[in-house]
Amino acid sequence: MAEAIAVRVRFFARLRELAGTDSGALHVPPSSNVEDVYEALRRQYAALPPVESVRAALNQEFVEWGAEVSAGDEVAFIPPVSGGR
Amino acid sequence: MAEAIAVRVRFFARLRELAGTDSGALHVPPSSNVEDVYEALRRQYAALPPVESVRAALNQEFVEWGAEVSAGDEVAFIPPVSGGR
Amino acid sequence: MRYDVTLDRIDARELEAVVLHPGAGAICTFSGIVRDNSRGLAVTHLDYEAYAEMAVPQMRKIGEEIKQRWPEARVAMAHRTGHLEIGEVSVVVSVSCPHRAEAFEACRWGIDRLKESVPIWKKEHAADGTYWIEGEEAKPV
Amino acid sequence: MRYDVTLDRIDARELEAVVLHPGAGAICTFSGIVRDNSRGLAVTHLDYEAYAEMAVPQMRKIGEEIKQRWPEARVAMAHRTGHLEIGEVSVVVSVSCPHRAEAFEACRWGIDRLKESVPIWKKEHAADGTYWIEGEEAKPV
Repeated sequence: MAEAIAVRVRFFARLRELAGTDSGALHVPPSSNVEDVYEALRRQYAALPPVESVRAALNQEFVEWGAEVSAGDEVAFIPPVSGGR
Repeated sequence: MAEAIAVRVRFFARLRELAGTDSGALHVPPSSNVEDVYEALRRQYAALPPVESVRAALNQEFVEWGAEVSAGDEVAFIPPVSGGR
Repeated sequence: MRYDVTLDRIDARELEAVVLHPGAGAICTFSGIVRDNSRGLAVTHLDYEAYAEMAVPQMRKIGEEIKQRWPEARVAMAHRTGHLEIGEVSVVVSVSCPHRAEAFEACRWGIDRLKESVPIWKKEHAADGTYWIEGEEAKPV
Repeated sequence: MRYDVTLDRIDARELEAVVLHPGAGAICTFSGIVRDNSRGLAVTHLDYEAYAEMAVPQMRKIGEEIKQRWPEARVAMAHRTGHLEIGEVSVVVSVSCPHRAEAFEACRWGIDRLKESVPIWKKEHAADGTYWIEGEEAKPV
């Protein structure tokens, strides 16, 4: 099996408070996607909500959950933005 | 015949330049309307354009040409306002 | 509420301060600016002339119409007169509302009404002469 | 063009100066203000948090989308973060265009897009507690 790759993860707003941290490093298997990263984080930070109420950004761009990560990527987990009228 | 009534007239913008003055006093027969006032002024200031391209205001309110004037009224003759996009 | 016809430079922030209040979540401010071209011609400057005794009450009437349509709106309007250079502000309409949709709609409605019903005229000094602008028409002086 | 996420007070006139140019006849400026109430409850103050490294590029992307739809538009946007009191300006979008219809439309489009796609979050300190506002939902802290 190929070596694990390291990504940087970031949490914002309510997710930051639920995780208890604003960032971290994580090692995941090659060809992992953003959802794999999030599910690994949920095992580490049990208070994180299910994927349905979260959006993901990869290197500062919104992505679908299937987007594959590479070594050195920044993966951010983002609650719905405030919107408002 | 009843006595003539005095009204104050005012011209603005292009009408002011065509009349060569910004205001004046005019005596008109009782029960005259705004159009009568304007037609009397056109005899005095020949360069004034026909009534079709002018709006009238009586005491600072837009009025129809049939509006009757009273002594002491201010009657203003107004080109289309600048509008613009 | 504030309605001004003035020879002085208009400060949009002053109008915004008039409409600001603790229930306002949105302010939409429109500024009309002297452009360097009109009808395909270069413009050098403008002169605005107002029937001020009527223009201010007409603005107030527009403000009241806005309050009828958008009861939570607060409104301020100012129009400058006299000589204006390219880039100078000729007119400002500022509207506050609790939410942004109404702030945009009420402000847009206010400037549209102002342009059609407030007795203020524009004399355009263009490359090929001087014109009074009357609605869609430009009439040479 | 200018896109800021800042802890400092936003000066809408500075953004307007950025979009002003000799071909601009109309500037529409939207300001979002901290209101004293939300969801029927009194609000005492707000905190805004941004993913700044992403928020600024997202704003720039919105500016580019505006330029595609309204090629003559010029755009500036700023969002404040940190602690905001009632009446303070949280966000400003300013757009200039030759004519007013496009200025209103482009500005409205800009703030709508900003509210849905720029990663900035609002924590509302209300009479009955503190909430993260997520879209239409308010989630207690």
